[in-house]
Amino acid sequence: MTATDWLITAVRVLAPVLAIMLILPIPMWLERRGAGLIQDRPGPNRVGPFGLLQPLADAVKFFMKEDLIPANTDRLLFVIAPGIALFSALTTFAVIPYGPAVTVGGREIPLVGADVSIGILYLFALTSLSVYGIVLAGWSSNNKFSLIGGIRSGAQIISYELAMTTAAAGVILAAGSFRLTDVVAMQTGTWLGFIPRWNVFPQFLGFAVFYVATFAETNRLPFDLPEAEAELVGGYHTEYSAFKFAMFFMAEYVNMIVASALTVTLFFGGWSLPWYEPHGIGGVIVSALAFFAKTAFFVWVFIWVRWTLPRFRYDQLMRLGWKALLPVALLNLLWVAFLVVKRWLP
Amino acid sequence: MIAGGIPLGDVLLASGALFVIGLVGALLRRNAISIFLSIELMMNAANLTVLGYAASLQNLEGQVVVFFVIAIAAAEAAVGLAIFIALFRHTETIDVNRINLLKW
Amino acid sequence: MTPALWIIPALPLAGFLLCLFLGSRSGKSFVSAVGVGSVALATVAAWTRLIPYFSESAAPAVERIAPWISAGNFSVDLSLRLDPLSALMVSFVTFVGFLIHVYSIGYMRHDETDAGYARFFAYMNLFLFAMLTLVLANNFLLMFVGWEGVGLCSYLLIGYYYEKEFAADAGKKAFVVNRIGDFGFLLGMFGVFSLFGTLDFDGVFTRAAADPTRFAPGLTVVCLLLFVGAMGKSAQIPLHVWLPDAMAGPTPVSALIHAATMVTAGVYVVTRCNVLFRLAPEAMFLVSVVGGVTAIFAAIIAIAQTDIKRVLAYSTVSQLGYMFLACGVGAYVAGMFHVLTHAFFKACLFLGSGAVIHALGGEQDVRRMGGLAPRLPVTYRTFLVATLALSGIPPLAGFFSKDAILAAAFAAHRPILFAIGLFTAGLTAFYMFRLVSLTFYGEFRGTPEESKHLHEAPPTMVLPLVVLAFLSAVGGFVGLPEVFGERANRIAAFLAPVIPPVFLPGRETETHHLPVSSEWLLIGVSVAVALAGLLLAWKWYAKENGRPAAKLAASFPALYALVADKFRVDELYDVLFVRPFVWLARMLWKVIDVLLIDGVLNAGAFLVELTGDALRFLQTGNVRNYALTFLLGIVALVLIVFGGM
Amino acid sequence: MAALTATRLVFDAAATLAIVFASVMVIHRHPVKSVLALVVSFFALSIAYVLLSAPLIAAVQVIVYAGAILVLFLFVLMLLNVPEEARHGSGRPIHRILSAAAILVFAVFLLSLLRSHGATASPAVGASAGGGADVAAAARLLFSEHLLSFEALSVLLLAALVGAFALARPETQR
Repeated sequence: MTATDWLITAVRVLAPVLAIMLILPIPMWLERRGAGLIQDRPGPNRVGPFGLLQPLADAVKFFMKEDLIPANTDRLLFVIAPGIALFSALTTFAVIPYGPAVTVGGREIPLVGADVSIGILYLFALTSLSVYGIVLAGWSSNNKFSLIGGIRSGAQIISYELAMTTAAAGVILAAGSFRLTDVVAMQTGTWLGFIPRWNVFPQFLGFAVFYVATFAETNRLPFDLPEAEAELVGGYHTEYSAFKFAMFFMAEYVNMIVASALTVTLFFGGWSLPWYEPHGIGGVIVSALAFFAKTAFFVWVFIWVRWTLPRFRYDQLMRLGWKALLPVALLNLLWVAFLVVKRWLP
Repeated sequence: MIAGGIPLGDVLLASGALFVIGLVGALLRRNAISIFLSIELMMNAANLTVLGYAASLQNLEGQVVVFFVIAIAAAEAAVGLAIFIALFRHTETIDVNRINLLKW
Repeated sequence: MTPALWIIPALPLAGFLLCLFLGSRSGKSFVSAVGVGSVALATVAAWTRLIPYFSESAAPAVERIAPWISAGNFSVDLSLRLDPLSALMVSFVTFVGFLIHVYSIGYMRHDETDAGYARFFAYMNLFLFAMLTLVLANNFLLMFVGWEGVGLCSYLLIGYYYEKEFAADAGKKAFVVNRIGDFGFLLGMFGVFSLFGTLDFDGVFTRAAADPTRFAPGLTVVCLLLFVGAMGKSAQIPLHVWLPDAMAGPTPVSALIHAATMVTAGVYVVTRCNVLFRLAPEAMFLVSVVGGVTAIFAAIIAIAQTDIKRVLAYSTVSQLGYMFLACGVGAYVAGMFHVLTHAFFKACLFLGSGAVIHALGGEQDVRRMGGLAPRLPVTYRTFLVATLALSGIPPLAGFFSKDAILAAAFAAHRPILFAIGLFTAGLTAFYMFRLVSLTFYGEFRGTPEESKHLHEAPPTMVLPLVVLAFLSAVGGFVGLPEVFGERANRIAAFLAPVIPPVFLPGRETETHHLPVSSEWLLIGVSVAVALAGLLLAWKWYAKENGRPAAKLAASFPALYALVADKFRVDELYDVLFVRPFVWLARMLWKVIDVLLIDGVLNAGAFLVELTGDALRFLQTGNVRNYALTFLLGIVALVLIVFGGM
Repeated sequence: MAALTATRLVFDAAATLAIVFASVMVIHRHPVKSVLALVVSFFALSIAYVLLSAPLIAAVQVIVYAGAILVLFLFVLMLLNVPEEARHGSGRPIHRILSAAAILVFAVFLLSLLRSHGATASPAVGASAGGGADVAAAARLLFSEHLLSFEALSVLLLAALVGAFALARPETQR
């Protein structure tokens, strides 16, 4: 590998991460304005036009606050935990393709961080690691609310990971590959000339299960039991303040974006557009924008749901995961297997 | 010498070291869960050996075997931890030195 | 647009699943719609497929759904087969099944909970699924699946009123007796595979026909085993004991499973394997003898029964005997023809008896009926038509099929069988008209309250009766005897492709033809016998109120008791099989198990206990010590094995 | 001695990391810390697996071991609130001495054996196949030749599930 290759790889991997860090304030602002919209109140509107600079002000606040580590905590773990949460959230983006291959100076560069053969497995591996951030935060805080939040989160994430993985297995089965670029490739084009070949159509059940499960995986309402402020103060991040809290806060939004991007990639054709064949640099831009737009839509749904639905009770959450989502996901898997055996898919 | 220039000796040495470390833990720790962890470590050491040979001999069977070992470890962990929980409920401890009713 | 074959059984299966999982919560209307609707759709699907088939008599169609089992040189597909034989079966299974489903709405509606109603229709749909699988299967294994499926449904539906002990017992009895037959079928299937190396019908039959002598001795055994299976399912002597008891189930079940469809599966199997059977004349001979004996035996028992459904049950056994008789003398077409007509009139009779029982609020004893003709006019008329059809009165359906069988027996130079058949025909007419007389003529013998509640059945029950009665009347015209012209016997022409010519060296390959004159003569004789039986019954039971019969019974009390007790076959089996078996089991338990095995075991255990007492002080109870011992052992092993290196 | 390629360097680093954290796991007296050390060790091992051209196993290692089994351990520890191990317990001295001796003998034998075998092992033929092909090939092997074992394993897992449930259920509900 030449130095240029290294450089290109570095850019490919870092670009999406940086992009996410840069646009992170947008969903944060969107969340608060959206909450205002849904609850029929203005929302933040003092800092900048439409309160656009509010996230910036928040960031400044987080940096300026006192960084408190309570007594009798496990200091090492207490410090590491938010780092694990943010790190595992950010690195997941490395394997999600965000555009078609672009040819620059005779080199064909696929627009994906790392086009690894076990892309989806890599994603699930990192997702399963993200539970450590929260569980450790809960445990090291030496606080009963934090501990309950951490344990709840762990059980919830492991439970819903089953349903999520099984739902995604339908897509893997249809694509015949763990590679996310293959998953996107199989979803280009149309059926009968007008239905996009998106997985959501043959596998609607799989999509539904997957998307519901991502809500639980990201600890968002209606499944935000780990931090349920009405009963657990703040859940696993009760004891956190200042920058460490900001890392948890950011991790939540990154997770949301990643979950949306993954949903788009698996079920909505990723960067591809049904009637559009990307050519040249313009095509790349259009495709990347399409990916961005689709992802943004699902991020908005996350926000929309949060401010619309009430929180589940924990037993209801577990019942839904094990007794409803998992069987439905299995059903979906059977259905896809049937389609594949009948050669109606891909 | 196997893929990418990793000598098989390195792999075997690492796995041997891990196995011995696991052995030490399994024999000298008194906490049942730590003993359990050590046993998991020994299994992984064995896995490493198998994968080393699989890469060296260009044989995929090794991966299959490791896959099975991992799945069996999962089953073992589930049952083992359930036993510990049941045990803890009775004795309020998981120190194996104090769980010694099963004699004479 | 012709539907694929798998759709036909799949529809009742879907109905079954819907009824099973949603039925008990969704109420009776839903269950009726799903249960009957799925069968109606299956009927439509089947008939859109069959109508062109009947008119063109197309070639056999095999549709492969998926590979099923593939292991070594054994491979079986999930594949369905439509040829004239299965087409014939499917045609009436779906149609009669549909009518009986419709009837069930009226019959089951009032006296069942929602859950029970759903259960009933779920099982009925499952039964149709299994039955259609049985007849459409393209290999022995899939057929066996259907075979077991219908057996299961039969068991479930006989025991439908499982809270009543006799119903539960009857279900168990049916299951156990059927197991014997199923075992035979299974062994026969193994035999087929070991002889021919395949289970596909086409493969087996072409191989058998291509080289008849090669398989000869084994083939006879295989045929006998398959026939044991057929005997179990079709209630032939000595495995007939379950069918009369099966009447413990609801009447539509009796009509569908234990009269029209499932019990004819045995006949279907023998006809399906006609190539094999014709290569094994000894097996054929046994088939005809068992059929003949069953026919007359069951008919005699039927005379002395007083339960309306039991009479019909024994009549069914007797008619099944007829069908086997036909198969045994090589008249497979006549056998299948009788299967078809029997499905119509026997279903009609059972449904009619159901209407009677319904009107009387559950009373089944004919001695407490009588004089129902004016109160249940439609039921009476349809019942009468079906009775005449069963008795073999021209030009109703039963006449033609029964006549075909008798003519075949005669033509095959089997005078004894012919005589038995003829005599049974007379008996049939006698006991059937006895039943009609006791039920519908004379004075009502029930309580006044029952008399007040007498009512004609609801339209959902009456309609199937009328349709079935109509079919009983005209169904025979598909198979007119050859005296009416060369092409008159359309069913024979239609079924000809599935009964290919077979050449067995050393034997004439006889296709019997009777001269026209003797055929007319036969027709005359059989009609005369039937009429005689009919008139005698009418005279004894309708005109003279059963007095001559009672007198006759009184003069031979022992004989009458024997017949009324169904020749005490159940008691015989109890002595022959059940008690020795219980005794043997007790022996094994008390002597072999307790004394011998436990003794050895206890002695061993005592030794171990002694050793354990000595060694137990090595147990510290500390798991780490054990692990250490473990390791020490390994170190010792390593030192021994590698120490020399 | 083999040449020092970049891949070997990474492998050795990962292996060292695994060994170091395995040691931490054994030495640390707090069970929660032990589990976490083992997580790191297993993560390092999974990197080693990738380098041994077994990406599927590497992913499974992280998902199953780090993501499920060890989380379960952590859970149990948190639920039971297991304290730190006491410095000197009730173990008999003879156990310790015997253990140490046995381990020593075993370790010497094992390592020398592996070393000699590693040195004499026949060199590999050709480069390994691409990662993507490996996943599909391994899966094919798993679902054809080893299908029976695979299915048996699923039954085992089900049995373990039921067993764990039955064991861990509170007594009062029985």
